[in-house]
Amino acid sequence: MQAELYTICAVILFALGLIAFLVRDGVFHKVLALNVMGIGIFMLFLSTSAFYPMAIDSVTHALVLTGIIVAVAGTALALNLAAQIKLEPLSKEQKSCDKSH
Amino acid sequence: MSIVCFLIKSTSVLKWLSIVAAIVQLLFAVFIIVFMVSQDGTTVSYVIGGWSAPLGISLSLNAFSSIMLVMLTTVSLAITWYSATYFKDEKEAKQFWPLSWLLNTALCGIFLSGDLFNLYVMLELMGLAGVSLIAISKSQNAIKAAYQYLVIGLFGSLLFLFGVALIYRSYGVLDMTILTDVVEGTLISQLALGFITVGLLLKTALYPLHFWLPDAHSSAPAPVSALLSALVLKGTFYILFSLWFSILTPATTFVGASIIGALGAMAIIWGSIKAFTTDRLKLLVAYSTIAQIGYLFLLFPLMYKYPTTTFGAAAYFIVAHACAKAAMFMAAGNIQKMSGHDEINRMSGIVAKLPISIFIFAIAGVSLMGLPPSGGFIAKWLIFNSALQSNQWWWIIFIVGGGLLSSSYLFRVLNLAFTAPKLDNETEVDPTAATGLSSAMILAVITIIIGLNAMWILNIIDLGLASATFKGGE
Amino acid sequence: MSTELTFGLSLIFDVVLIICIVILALGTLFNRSVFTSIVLFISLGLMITIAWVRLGAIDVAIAEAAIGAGLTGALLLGAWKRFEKKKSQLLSGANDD
Amino acid sequence: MIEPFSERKLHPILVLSVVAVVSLISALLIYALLQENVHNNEMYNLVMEKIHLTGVSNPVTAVLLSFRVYDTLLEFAVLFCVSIACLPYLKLNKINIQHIKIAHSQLFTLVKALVPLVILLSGYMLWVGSFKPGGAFQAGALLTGAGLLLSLLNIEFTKTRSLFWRLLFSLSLIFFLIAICYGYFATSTFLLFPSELSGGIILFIEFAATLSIAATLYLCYLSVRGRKEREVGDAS
Repeated sequence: MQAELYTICAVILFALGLIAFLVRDGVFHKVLALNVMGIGIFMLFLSTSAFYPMAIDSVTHALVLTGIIVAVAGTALALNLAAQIKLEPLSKEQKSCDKSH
Repeated sequence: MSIVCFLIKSTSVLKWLSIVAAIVQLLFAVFIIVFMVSQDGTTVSYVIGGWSAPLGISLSLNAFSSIMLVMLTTVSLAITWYSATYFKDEKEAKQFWPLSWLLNTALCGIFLSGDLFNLYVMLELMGLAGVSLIAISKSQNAIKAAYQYLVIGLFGSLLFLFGVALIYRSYGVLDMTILTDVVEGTLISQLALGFITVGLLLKTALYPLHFWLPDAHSSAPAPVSALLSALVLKGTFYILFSLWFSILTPATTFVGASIIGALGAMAIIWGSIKAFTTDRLKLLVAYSTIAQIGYLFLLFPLMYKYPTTTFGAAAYFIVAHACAKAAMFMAAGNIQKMSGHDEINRMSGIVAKLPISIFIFAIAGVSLMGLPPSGGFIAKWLIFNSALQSNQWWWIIFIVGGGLLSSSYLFRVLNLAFTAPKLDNETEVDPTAATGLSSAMILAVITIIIGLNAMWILNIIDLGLASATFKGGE
Repeated sequence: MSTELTFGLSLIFDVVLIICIVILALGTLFNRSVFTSIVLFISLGLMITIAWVRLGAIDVAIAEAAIGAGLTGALLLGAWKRFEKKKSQLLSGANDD
Repeated sequence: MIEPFSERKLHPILVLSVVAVVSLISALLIYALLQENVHNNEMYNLVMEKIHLTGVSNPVTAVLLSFRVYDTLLEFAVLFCVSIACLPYLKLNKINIQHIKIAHSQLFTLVKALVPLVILLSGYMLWVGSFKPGGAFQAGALLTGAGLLLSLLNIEFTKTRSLFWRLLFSLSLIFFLIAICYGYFATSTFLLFPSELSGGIILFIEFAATLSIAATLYLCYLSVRGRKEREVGDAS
């Protein structure tokens, strides 16, 4: 029962990340959406091994650990590149618009 | 075997070391293909660390992947040679060498890998190395393109990983050889294949998902564009192709394959038109990549119905396109470096100043158009053949139409290059910026050679086919 | 009786945890303010850590707490701060980057 | 082109259709997932059968550094790649430690107490990884945490471009290669370590991996955050 619950949660998280990735545009929300998608995938892996609570499969744990490190590496590179992009003065109105929210 | 060879190089920085290493790698790949032929093309697997398949990771090598390896090493040797003269800036060069070797490692790993999760890690490595390579020039355009490529790439590989997670959940194995035997055509496998396919199509830039490619490929330095366009896209295509037609075959459907084929056809038309209307040389080459990728996906429905010929066509097309496209990007890079711009309209009469670049561009163009003496001709002929044999004649329209369109946009450039320059927009050429084109020349010649000696590759493919049984088809 | 009770209690705990996670994810992703999103993401990471413990993956839980919530959060906050600074410079007309 | 710093105004119908399609697919997924059987956990038995050969008793570490060591090796390659990519963006600022001590004396004492503790904890994590939950990744992340604490005080390790740091980034790969070469000569199999020594070798690799992970992630943080304001008051 527990494993099924987490499976559903995993799919929901993945779907939320997917929607957010497609709909939202800013760097931070894109990166966050990717991270939430990643969490969904990891949860799917781990809930798989939770189907046998007495004999937990540690291969998935290793896979998820690898996945987490790779995800952090990707996030770091994305933020790094985004930080190098200069803001264009043209979009000033937009920026002030954003700030007022 | 070759892993030992390509691991060591990831930290090597000096360019001469790189060139020597590339030659060694090529020798290894040739050795592998000779070994492959001696084995009559059966799939060979190598168990890493002595832990056999479901627990450990194994490498697997078949006829297709050995051809890919030889192609990879040949093209990367040429690109290595070229970039040794391309990068004048010390800082850029320092970054370029380790990153390009990491990219090379990832590609070798993709062609050799026999494990799904391992493929994911390779994909990420390839993506991140590619992104960093685009960004090494540090111009705003390059960084923006790199950012976009990174986000798309991460998204694509996450979709791939989701598919892998679904497969692991149902079958409990990640090793592809074992998976081939246990996989069934259930809803889960189909959904998993769907996620994997969308993710990889995004990375291979098939028509509606191609939007990131022109920016990424045209704003990178020329050797990097050559690497990305000639090799990286082939890496993801290789994964997709082998998943569809030898591993997850029970989950595939003809409808799905036809949709992909139709998208491929759209890509041919759209990419060619875009290439015709663009005014930058490197953008033109990038759009032509989109069109050529379309051909590869056109093969999916054909492969489904009639695998024997189509398989050879796919391998042949990949090799021909990789050589031609790498040569083309190198030539375009040389033109850009020496004349300081790559605007097509200002290129009139450039043939008098840069005869070799234009000559290479022309030969590579001949191969892309599919004119007789080149590898591209044989590849298109093979596609043509399998379209006829599988009774799907309608794809032929796109093959012929695409060939015509590509000749129109390539002749546009050549036409301008050969006409006499007008006085007001004559291009100044800076001879000090010349880059070593000998390797591009060699690649261009290779495209002709493989056109004349087509049997060589086809024989290896046939060996592979004789031992492998395809589950697709009727 | 008591095993049933613990089973029921742990089930309720799981359900509550999952609802929390989903709500936090919603808040993280569909929020106008970047800062709020990042903070919510960090707390999402902590919730996920508990979930990993529930799923029997202690190793992953430790890594998630340190990397997923801590480091990613620090990276995001650092980048956000820099972005805000740039934005305010741009708005005030200073151009010294 | 994806614009990183502005939101597109999407048409609500488009947004709704995206939501509808994704929720349809996920509903299908949930249905399929709940209906279908999960695999027959064969992997667990295999791990348990072979674990005594690896020299460690924590199954996760055994999988990471013995059974699927190839993945781990490539993962370090990924980190190495990121560190190469981030290096040129690094801009460092030199801060007078004495000055900070006066300005933030409470924070300074706190950090002074915490940092050695965190470093100690990460060492413990590394060591404990071979038989209890823990290991190189967790230890590396903790060590990075120590670095972040220090950077709160503007104490940063300068001269990041020097050879020492480059060596640190590639340390995990180098140690890996040494271990591979040794293992190859000892067992004549690629990436297999002789079983009586493999516990030691795994610890050896993990030690290097911890340092590399910590260095890479710390570098990422510094380069993402960029240069700080000169005024110390801005530090918090």
